[in-house]
Amino acid sequence: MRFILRRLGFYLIAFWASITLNFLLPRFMPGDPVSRMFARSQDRMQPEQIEALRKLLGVDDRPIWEQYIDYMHNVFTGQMGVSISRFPTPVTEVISSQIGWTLLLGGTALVVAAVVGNLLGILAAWRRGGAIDSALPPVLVFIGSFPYFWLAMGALYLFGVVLGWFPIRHAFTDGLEPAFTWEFIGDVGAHLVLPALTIVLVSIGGWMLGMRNTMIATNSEDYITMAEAKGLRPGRIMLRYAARNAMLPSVTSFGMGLGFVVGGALLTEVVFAYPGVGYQLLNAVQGLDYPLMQGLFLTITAAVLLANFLVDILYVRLDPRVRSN
Amino acid sequence: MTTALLKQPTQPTAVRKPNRSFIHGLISNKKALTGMAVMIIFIALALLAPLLFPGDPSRITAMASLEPSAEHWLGTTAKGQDVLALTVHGSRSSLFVGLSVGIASTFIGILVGLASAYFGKFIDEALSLVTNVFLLLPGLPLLVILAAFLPPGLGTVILVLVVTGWAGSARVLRSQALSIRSKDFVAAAVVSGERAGRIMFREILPNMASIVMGTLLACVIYGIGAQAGLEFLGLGDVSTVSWGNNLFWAGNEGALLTGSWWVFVPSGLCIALVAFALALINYAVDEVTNPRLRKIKTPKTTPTKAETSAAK
Amino acid sequence: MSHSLITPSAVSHTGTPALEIRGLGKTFPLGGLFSRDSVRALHGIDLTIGKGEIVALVGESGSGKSTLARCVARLEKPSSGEILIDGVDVLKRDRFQASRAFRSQLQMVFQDPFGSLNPAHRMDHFLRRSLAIHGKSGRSERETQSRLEELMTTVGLQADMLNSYPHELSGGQRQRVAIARALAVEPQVILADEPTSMLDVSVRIGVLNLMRKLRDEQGISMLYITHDLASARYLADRTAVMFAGELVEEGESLDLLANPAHPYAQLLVSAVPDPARAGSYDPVRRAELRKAVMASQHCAFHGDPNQVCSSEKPVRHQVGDPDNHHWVRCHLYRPWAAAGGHALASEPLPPSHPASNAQEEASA
Amino acid sequence: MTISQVSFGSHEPVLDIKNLTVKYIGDTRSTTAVDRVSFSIGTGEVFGLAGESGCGKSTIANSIMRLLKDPAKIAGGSISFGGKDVLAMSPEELRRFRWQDVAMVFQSAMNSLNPVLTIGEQIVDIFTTHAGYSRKESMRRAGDLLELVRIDAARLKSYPHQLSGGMRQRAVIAMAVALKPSLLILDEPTTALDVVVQQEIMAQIKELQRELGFSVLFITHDMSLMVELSHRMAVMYGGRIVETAKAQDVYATPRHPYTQALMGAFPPLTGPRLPLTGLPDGVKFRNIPDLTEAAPGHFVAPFGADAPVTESANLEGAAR
Amino acid sequence: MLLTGCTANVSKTNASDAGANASAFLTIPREDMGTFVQNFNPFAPTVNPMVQQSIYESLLIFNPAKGDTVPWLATEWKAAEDGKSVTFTLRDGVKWSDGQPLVAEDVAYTFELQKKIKGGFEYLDTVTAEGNNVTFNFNKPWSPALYDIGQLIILPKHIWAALPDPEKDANANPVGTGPYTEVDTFQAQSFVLKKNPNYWQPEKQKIAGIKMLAFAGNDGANLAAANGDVDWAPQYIPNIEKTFVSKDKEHRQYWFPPTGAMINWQLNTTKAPFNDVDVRKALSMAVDRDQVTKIGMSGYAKPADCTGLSGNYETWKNANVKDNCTWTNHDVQKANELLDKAGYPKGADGKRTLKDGTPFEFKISVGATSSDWLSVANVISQNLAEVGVTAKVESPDWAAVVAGYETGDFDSGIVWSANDPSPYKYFNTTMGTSTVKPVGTKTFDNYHRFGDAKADALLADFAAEGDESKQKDLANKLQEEYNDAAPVVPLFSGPEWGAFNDTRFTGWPTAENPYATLSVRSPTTVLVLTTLEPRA
Ligand SMILES: Nc1ncnc2c1ncn2[C@@H]1O[C@H](COP(=O)(O)OP(=O)(O)OP(=O)(O)O)[C@@H](O)[C@H]1O
Ligand SMILES: Nc1ncnc2c1ncn2[C@@H]1O[C@H](COP(=O)(O)OP(=O)(O)OP(=O)(O)O)[C@@H](O)[C@H]1O
Ligand SMILES: [Mg+2]
Ligand SMILES: [Mg+2]
Repeated sequence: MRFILRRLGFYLIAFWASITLNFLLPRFMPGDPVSRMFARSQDRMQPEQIEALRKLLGVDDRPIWEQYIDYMHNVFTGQMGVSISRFPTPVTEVISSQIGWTLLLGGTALVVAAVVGNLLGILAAWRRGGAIDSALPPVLVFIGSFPYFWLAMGALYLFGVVLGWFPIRHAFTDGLEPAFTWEFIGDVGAHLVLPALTIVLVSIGGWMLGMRNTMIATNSEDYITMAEAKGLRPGRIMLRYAARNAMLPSVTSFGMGLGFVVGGALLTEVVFAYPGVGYQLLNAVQGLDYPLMQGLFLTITAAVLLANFLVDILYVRLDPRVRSN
Repeated sequence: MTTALLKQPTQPTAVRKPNRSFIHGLISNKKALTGMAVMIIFIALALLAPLLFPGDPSRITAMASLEPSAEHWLGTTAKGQDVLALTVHGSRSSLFVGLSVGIASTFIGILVGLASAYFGKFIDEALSLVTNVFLLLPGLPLLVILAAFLPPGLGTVILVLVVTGWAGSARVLRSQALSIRSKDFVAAAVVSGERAGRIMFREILPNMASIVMGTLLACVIYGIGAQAGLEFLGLGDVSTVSWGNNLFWAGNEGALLTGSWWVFVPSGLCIALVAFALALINYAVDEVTNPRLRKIKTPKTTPTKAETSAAK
Repeated sequence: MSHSLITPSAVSHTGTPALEIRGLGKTFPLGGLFSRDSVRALHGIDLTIGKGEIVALVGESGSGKSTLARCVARLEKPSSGEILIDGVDVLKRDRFQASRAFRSQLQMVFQDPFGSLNPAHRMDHFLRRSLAIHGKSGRSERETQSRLEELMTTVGLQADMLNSYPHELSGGQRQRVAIARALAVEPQVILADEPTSMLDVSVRIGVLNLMRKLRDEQGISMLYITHDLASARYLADRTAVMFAGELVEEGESLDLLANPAHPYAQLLVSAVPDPARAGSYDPVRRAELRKAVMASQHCAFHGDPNQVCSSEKPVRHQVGDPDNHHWVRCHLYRPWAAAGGHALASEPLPPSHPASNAQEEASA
Repeated sequence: MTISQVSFGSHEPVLDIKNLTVKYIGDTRSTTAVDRVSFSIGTGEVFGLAGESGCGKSTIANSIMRLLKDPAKIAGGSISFGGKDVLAMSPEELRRFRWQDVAMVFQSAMNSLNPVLTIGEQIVDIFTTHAGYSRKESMRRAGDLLELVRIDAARLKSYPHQLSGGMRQRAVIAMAVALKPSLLILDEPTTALDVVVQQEIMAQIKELQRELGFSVLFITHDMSLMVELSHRMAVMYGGRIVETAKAQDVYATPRHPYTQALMGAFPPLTGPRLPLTGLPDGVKFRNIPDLTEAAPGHFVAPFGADAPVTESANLEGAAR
Repeated sequence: MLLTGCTANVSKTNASDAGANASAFLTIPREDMGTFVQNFNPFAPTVNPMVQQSIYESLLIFNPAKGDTVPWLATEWKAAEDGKSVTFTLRDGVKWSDGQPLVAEDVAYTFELQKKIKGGFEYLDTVTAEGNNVTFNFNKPWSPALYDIGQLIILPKHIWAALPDPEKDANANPVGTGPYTEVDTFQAQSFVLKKNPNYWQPEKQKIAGIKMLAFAGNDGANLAAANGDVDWAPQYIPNIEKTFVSKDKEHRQYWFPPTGAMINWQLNTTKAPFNDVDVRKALSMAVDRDQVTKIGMSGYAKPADCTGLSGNYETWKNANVKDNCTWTNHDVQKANELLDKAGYPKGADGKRTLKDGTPFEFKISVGATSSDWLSVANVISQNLAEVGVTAKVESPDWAAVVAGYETGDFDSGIVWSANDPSPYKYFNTTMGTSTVKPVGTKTFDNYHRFGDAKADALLADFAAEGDESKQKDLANKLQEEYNDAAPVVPLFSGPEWGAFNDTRFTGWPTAENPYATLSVRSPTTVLVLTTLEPRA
C-alpha cells in the first residue's frame, strides 16, 4: 500500500509538472490565435473585426500568474474552456468526441504488440537458436526501424488502395450509426486493422527482444534450474517460472509504452484519417488554440499517468516483493 | 605420474584491458560488423555529398516526376528535383541531427545518472522525479508543441528532441550508475580520499562504457526517427534537405497517389537502414557484454544426445 | 614463520587509543522522503582500539558489523556518537565530509576483493592514486615507482603485477593489493570488513598472516570484522561480540571464546563447526540458549555490586580476571531488534519435535 | 582406474560415477571443469566433496541431475544411479528421475525459490507433477513438510522474500525430501547463512537423513563442517579428486599438500594459537595424476616437487 | 476478403443504378478538418463546411466564373443616386427550414448581430426593414457595399434573437433557408445534411443530401477522390490528370478557373532597396512566372499580368495595360539592365550589392505549412540567383510570419490579396495611403506599406461612384497607376480548385457552362447544389 501511495504522490507531482509546462509553453509562443487564424483566412477581415474576434475569443492579457491560478483552478474543476479553432465548442466536447478513438487505436496496438511480442520473446528465449529465435528478431527490428508514418502510408497504399483488402479511412463506415451491434463492432474492427497493424509492426520488435533478453537472463536464474531439477513439465517451467518473472520488466515498459504509442498513433491517425486527437492536436498547435492544446495535452498526459498508475497497481499484484515494501 | 607443485607468478592468460576486449568483441561480431558497414557507407555518403552532387540538391534540374533512369538513378520529384541528390544530401541533416541528439541526450543522461547515483538522497530523488516526469510526458505531443513554439531550424529540432529524449537515457544510465555506485570499489575510492568528480568520471563512468554506447545508439535512433516524424508533420525546418523533409514533400506532392514510389521509398528506406544498422550494433553491444544473449550454435546431433545439456 | 606460539602483542591500555568509538548510533530511514520509519542498525557502541592492537568484531549476519565499519570510515553518516582518532573527535572536526587528513589516518579493506578494485584500472593506478592523494608519492617518478614496488613486496606480491588488471589476479592477490592500497597512505587504523570471507579457503590464512605481520612490523591498529570466530581467535588480541546493533561482550580473544558469558556469545561459540568436538550439537541446550538470548529471565551476574542488573539500562559486568578486560552486558537487557530484527528472532524455537510423526503422515 | 569402494552404509552404491569429464565449451577455448572423476555413494551414506571455489563441485552435482546448461558438455564417463544409466535417459524418464530419485539443495538456495510464487505453490507443484495428488491433498502434505523442518504450516502462503534466509533454506530442504528421494545432493547448503542457523540446519539434515535413510552428497569448502558431517569425503582440486578417504582419516592425517592447506585454513577453536600456513598465492597444481591408495581406504593423488613438470597435457584443465 | 465491402460501398455503385443514385448523398471531402464537431455557428472562426453554402443563404450571389450576379434571397436591389444607400427587395415565399417565413427583419437583425459580434461594416449607418424591402443606409457614398452586404448570409431572427450568447451557441441543429439544412448522422469523421423540408425552390433539391467526410490533410482526401469515394473534390490534387482523371476519364473532370485571389510577392517598401520602383520591377522581371506556376502550383494557376488583377476581375481589366505588360514578363536581361541602371552593380562573383555596398540579400518569408508557396518561394529564389540577387527562403510558423508582416518587420513574403467582386479593395489594400501604418504599428491589410496619393484620389472616387461603367473607367486608371508604381509583385491568380466525378450526379459547372465555380466554400456553391441531379 505504501508503494502505491508513493507512486500516487509521484503521479500527482508529474501531473502538476506537466500541466504547468503545458500552461507555460503556448504562452511563450509568438503570435496569438487571432493573427494566426487571420494568416490563414485569406485576408478577408478588417482590423476592427480582428479586434472583435480577439475579444470574442477572450485572448487573455492578464499577468501570467493570474492566468496560472485561474488555469489551475480550471484544471481541477474540469473546465478546460472553449476551443478557439472550434469556437464555440467547449474543449471537453471536442476531446471527448475523439479521444476514444485514439485510445482504441493506441490501446489496441499497444496490447497486441505487447502480448504478441512478449509471447514471441518467451518462445524465442525458450527455444534458443530455434526458428523463432534466429529468424524473427532481425526481421522485426528491421521493420521496427521504419518511421511509423512511412509504414502507415506504405500499408495504406498497398493493402488499402492497391489490394483493397482494408478500408482506407476513418474509424467506421461513414453513415453507420455507432451502436453495440456486431455489425458496427465488426466494421470498427475492420477499420482498425491497418492503422493498428502498422503501429504493432513498428513496436513489436522491441517487445520481443526485450522479453527475449530478460527471459534469457531469467532462464539462468537458480529458481529455473531448481524448477527443472524438480522435474516439472517444461511448459509449466516456461510459463509459471520463467515467463512469470521475466514479464515484470515488461509490465513497467507497458505503462511507459503508452506514452510512445499515443505519439505513434498521432502520426498514424493523420495518415489514415482516423478521427482521433492526433490531427486535432496538430491543428490546435498550428492554430495556437491554447485551450484545446492544453486540454489535449492534459488529457493525453492524464491518460498516460493513469495508465501507468494502473500498471503500478497491476505490478504490485504481480510482484509480491513490492507489496510488503 | 606426479603432481607438479609450482610456485609461479600468475601468468595472466589474457593481458587485455576489459574495454579492449569489448571492442574486440564488437569487431568480431557479425551483427556489429554489418551495422558498422552500413553506417560507414552512410557517413561516407553524407560527407561526400557536396562532391557527389555539387550545388543545391533541391535545385530544379529536370522534368518533373521522371521514373528512375540512367540519368536520374532514383528519378525526379514532382518538382523536377533529382531524388538521389536529395536523398544523399538528406543524410547530412538526418545523421547530423541524429548524432547531435544522441550525443547531447547521452551526455545529459550521464550527468544526471552519475549525479543521481553518486550523491543519492535528495539529489537523487529530485533528479529521478524530473527524469520520470519527462519520461512519462507523451513525447510526440510535447515535441509537436515545442517544435511549434521555437523558431524553425535544425537547432530547434535538436533542442526539442534532446528535451524530450534525455530522460530515457538518464534513467538507464542512472540505474546502471546506481549499481556501480553500490560496488565496493567506489566506497574504496571514497575511503582512499578521492573527490566526487573524479569518482564519478574516473571510477564509475569507465565501467559503464557499454551501456553508454548502447544508450547513445538508442538516442541516435530516436533522434533520426523523431526528426523524420516532426518534419513529416511539417514541424521541422522545411527549408533544409533531410530525409524527413523529403518525405514531407513527397507526401505533399502526392508521390504515392501518382505512383511515384521512387520519391517516397528512398528516404524512408534510408531512415530504416540507418536505424537498423544502429540497432544491430546495439544488439551486438548487448551480446558482447552479456554473452548469454549470444546466438547459440545449434548443437550438432551427437549420438549421445544426453551429453549436451539438460533436456528442457 | 616459526612454529612458536603466537602471542598477542603487548598492548598498552594506557596511552591514547588509536581509535575510540563512543556511543555510536546509526538509524537508517526506511521508505521514501516522506516516511518516518527507520531501522536502528547501531546503538550506543563503545569500542576502543589501542595502538598496534587488533580487535575482532564478530556477530551474526545483519547485526551491524559492516554498518559500524562504514560509519567509522565515514561512508555513512552516524546518527549519534563520537569517533576519536588519536583523541580527536573527527566528526566534530570535519563535520560534513571526511577530510583527507582523516582518510590518511584511517583506511578500510573491503570484504569483496572482486568488487573493491575497479576493473577498469591497473593495480598501479590504485596504489599511485593513494599515494598521490595523500601526498605520499615521491618527488620523482623513480621514487614513486620504488615506493610502489616496496608496497607490493610488503604485501607479498611481485612488483610486476602492478601492470595487471584486477581480473587477471586471484582473489588472494587482489585482497593483498587492496591491503597495499590501504597501506600506501600509512594509516594508523585499518578497518577490515570480512577481508577473507570471499577468498578461497586455501589462501585465507595467508591474508590473515599478512595482517598480523603488518601489525607486528608497522604497528598498525586494526578492526577485524568477521563472523568466523575461529579466525578472530587466531588473529585478534581482543574480540567484541555484536548482537542486533549493540556490543554484548568483549574481552581478550582466547578468554572470550573459552568462556563466553553472554548467552548469545555462547550460542555463537557453540555453533562453530569444529571437528575436534564433533557431535557437539545439542538441541536442548540450543533451545535454552536461544531462549536466553531472546528472553532472559535472569542474569548470571546478578548481584554484581558495581553494576546492578537492569533490563532497561545496559550495564556491563566484568568477567574473570580484570587483565583480560572481559566484560559482558547484562543478560536481562535485550537489544531493540528493529525492522525484521535478526536471524534468531525469525527462527522458530526448536521444540522437542517428534519429526517422525510428520514424516509418516507425509509418506502415507 | 576404479577405486574400491569403502561405503559407509550398504555396499550397494546408490550412485556410481566413473571417469566423469565435463567441459565448458567456450568461444575460443574450452575448460575442463571436471576431469575423470570417479566416486560412488552407498545407501545411507553421507559423502562429502570439498575443494576450493571453481574446482568443479557444482558441476558434478549438476551432471548427476543432468542440469548442465548450454556451454557445458559431458565429454566422457558414466553416471549410473541405482543401476540406471542417467546419461541415457529420455527426457520423460529424466523428468521422473529428477526429484523422485535424486533431489538437490542448491548452492544458493535462497535464490532457488521462485520469488513470485508462494512457498506452498512451489511445494504443491512437486506433488501434483510427480505424485498426481489433488491440489488440496498436495497442500496438506506441503504443510506437513514445512512442519517437518519446523516451519509453521501457515507459512505456505508466504512468498519467499517474506521468509528469512534460514527459513528459505529449510523450505528448500523440505521440498528436497518431499518425495523421499534416495539421494539428496546438498551443494553448499549453508554458505550464505549465519553460523548459528547453519549449524541448526545441518543438524536438521542429519536428523532427516537418519530418519529417512537417504544418501547424501554433501558439497562444501568448509572442512570443519564437512568432517563433522560426512562419513567419507573427497577433496577436489582443479576438476580432479586429489584425496578421498573416511572423513576422520582426512582430518587426522591429510596427505595431499592441498588437503593440508585446506585443513590449515580453519584454525581450531581450542588449544593454543599455532601459526598456520595456507596455500601460498599463485601456487597451482597441474597434471594431477590418478589416485593411489596410500593407506587402507585412503586414496591420494601422488605429488612431489621433484617430478618433472609437463605443461602440455592438462594445461587447460580447470584453469580459471 | 469480406471486408472490402466496407471501403467504398455507395459511391462505387453502378452508374446505371439510377435508383441508388437518387437516394445517394453527394459526398464531399473536407481536407483540413481531421474531425468535425457539431457546431454550425456561422460566427465561429472556423465554420463547419456547408454552413454558409447549403444551410444559410445570401441576398445575391456573385459568380466570378462568368462575372454575373445571381439574385438569390433578394429578387432585386437598387442603389440610391447619391450612393449612400441600397435597397434590397426580398423574394416572396422563402421560408426557414422550420417553416417560418423569411422576413425583412431577419435581414436587418442579421446585420445588427454581425456588427455586434464580428464588427466590420463601419460604413453602415442603419438598416431599415419595410415590408418586403430592406434599406441599408451608409455614412458615406460607398459603392463596394453592394456585394459586401449582398453576399452575407442571412440568419433567422426568431431563433438567434432568443439566444443569450449567439456567438457562443453551437447551433447544433441550424435553421436556415438553404437547400440542405437537416443535420443527420453526425459523427466526428462525417456528417450528412438532408433536404430542407421548406425550401423555396423544392424542384431544385434533386439530390437526397450532402455527406461531408473529414480528412486530416490533402492526402486522405485525394485518396478518396482517386478511389472514387467522393463526388466532388475541391482540394488541391497533385498531378490531377494522372492521379484523378486518368482513373476514369469518362466521368472525371476538373476545372480550375483562375478566379481566386491574386497571389502577390510583397516587398517591404519601407526598406531599401524595395522602396525603389525599379528594383521592384526588376525583381518582378527576374521571376519566371511560368515556372512558378508550373512547379509551385502544379501548373494549375495562371501567371499574373501587370494589372495585378486576378482572373476574378477579367471584365475589369484595362486591355491597354494588359497588352503592354513589361515588368511581369520573365526577362532576365532586362531585369539585369534595370538593376545595373538603378545602381545595384554586379560584383566579380556575379552577386549584386546595394547602394551602401552591402550584398543584395534578403529573405522571403512563408509560413511553414503552405508547402505550395514554399515551392513558389524556392523557385523565385532560384530565379533571382540568375540576376545576382540572393534571396533566402525562411519558413517559420505562419503566426511568426504574419506577426512580422503586421509590424512591418520583414523583407518580403508571399501573401493573399483581397478578392471581392469589385477590385476596389484590392487596389485599396495595395496602394491606398489610408491602409498604410508606420513600421511597428500593426496593420492587417497593407503589409508592404505602400501608399500612393494618385491612387488615393481614384479610390475615393471609385467608392463614391455607383455606376458600374464609370467605376470601370476609374479601375482602368487605377490599373495604369498600379502598372507604374508596381506596389507589389503579382505572381499568379489563385485557382479555385475543383474536380468532380459525375458517375452519380450530373450537371456540374464546367468551363463551357460556368454557372458557378467548382469551389465548395464560395457563395456559388449553392448554385451547384441546386443544379446537380442524380444520374438517371
Ligand atoms: N542502507 C541501508 N538502509 C537500510 N538499512 C540498512 C542499510 N544498510 C544496512 N542496513 C540494515 O542494518 C543492519 C545491519 O547491517 P550490516 O550490513 O551492518 O550487517 P553485518 O553485520 O555487516 O552483516 P553481514 O555479516 O551479513 O555482513 C541490517 O539489519 C540491515 O538491514
Ligand atoms: N557457464 C559456464 N561457462 C564456462 N565455464 C563455466 C561455466 N560454469 C562454470 N564454469 C567453470 O567450471 C569450473 C567449475 O565450476 P563449478 O561451478 O562446478 O565450481 P564449484 O566447485 O561449484 O565452485 P564454488 O565453490 O564456487 O561453487 C569453474 O572453473 C568455472 O569457471
Ligand atoms: Mg557485512
Ligand atoms: Mg558451486
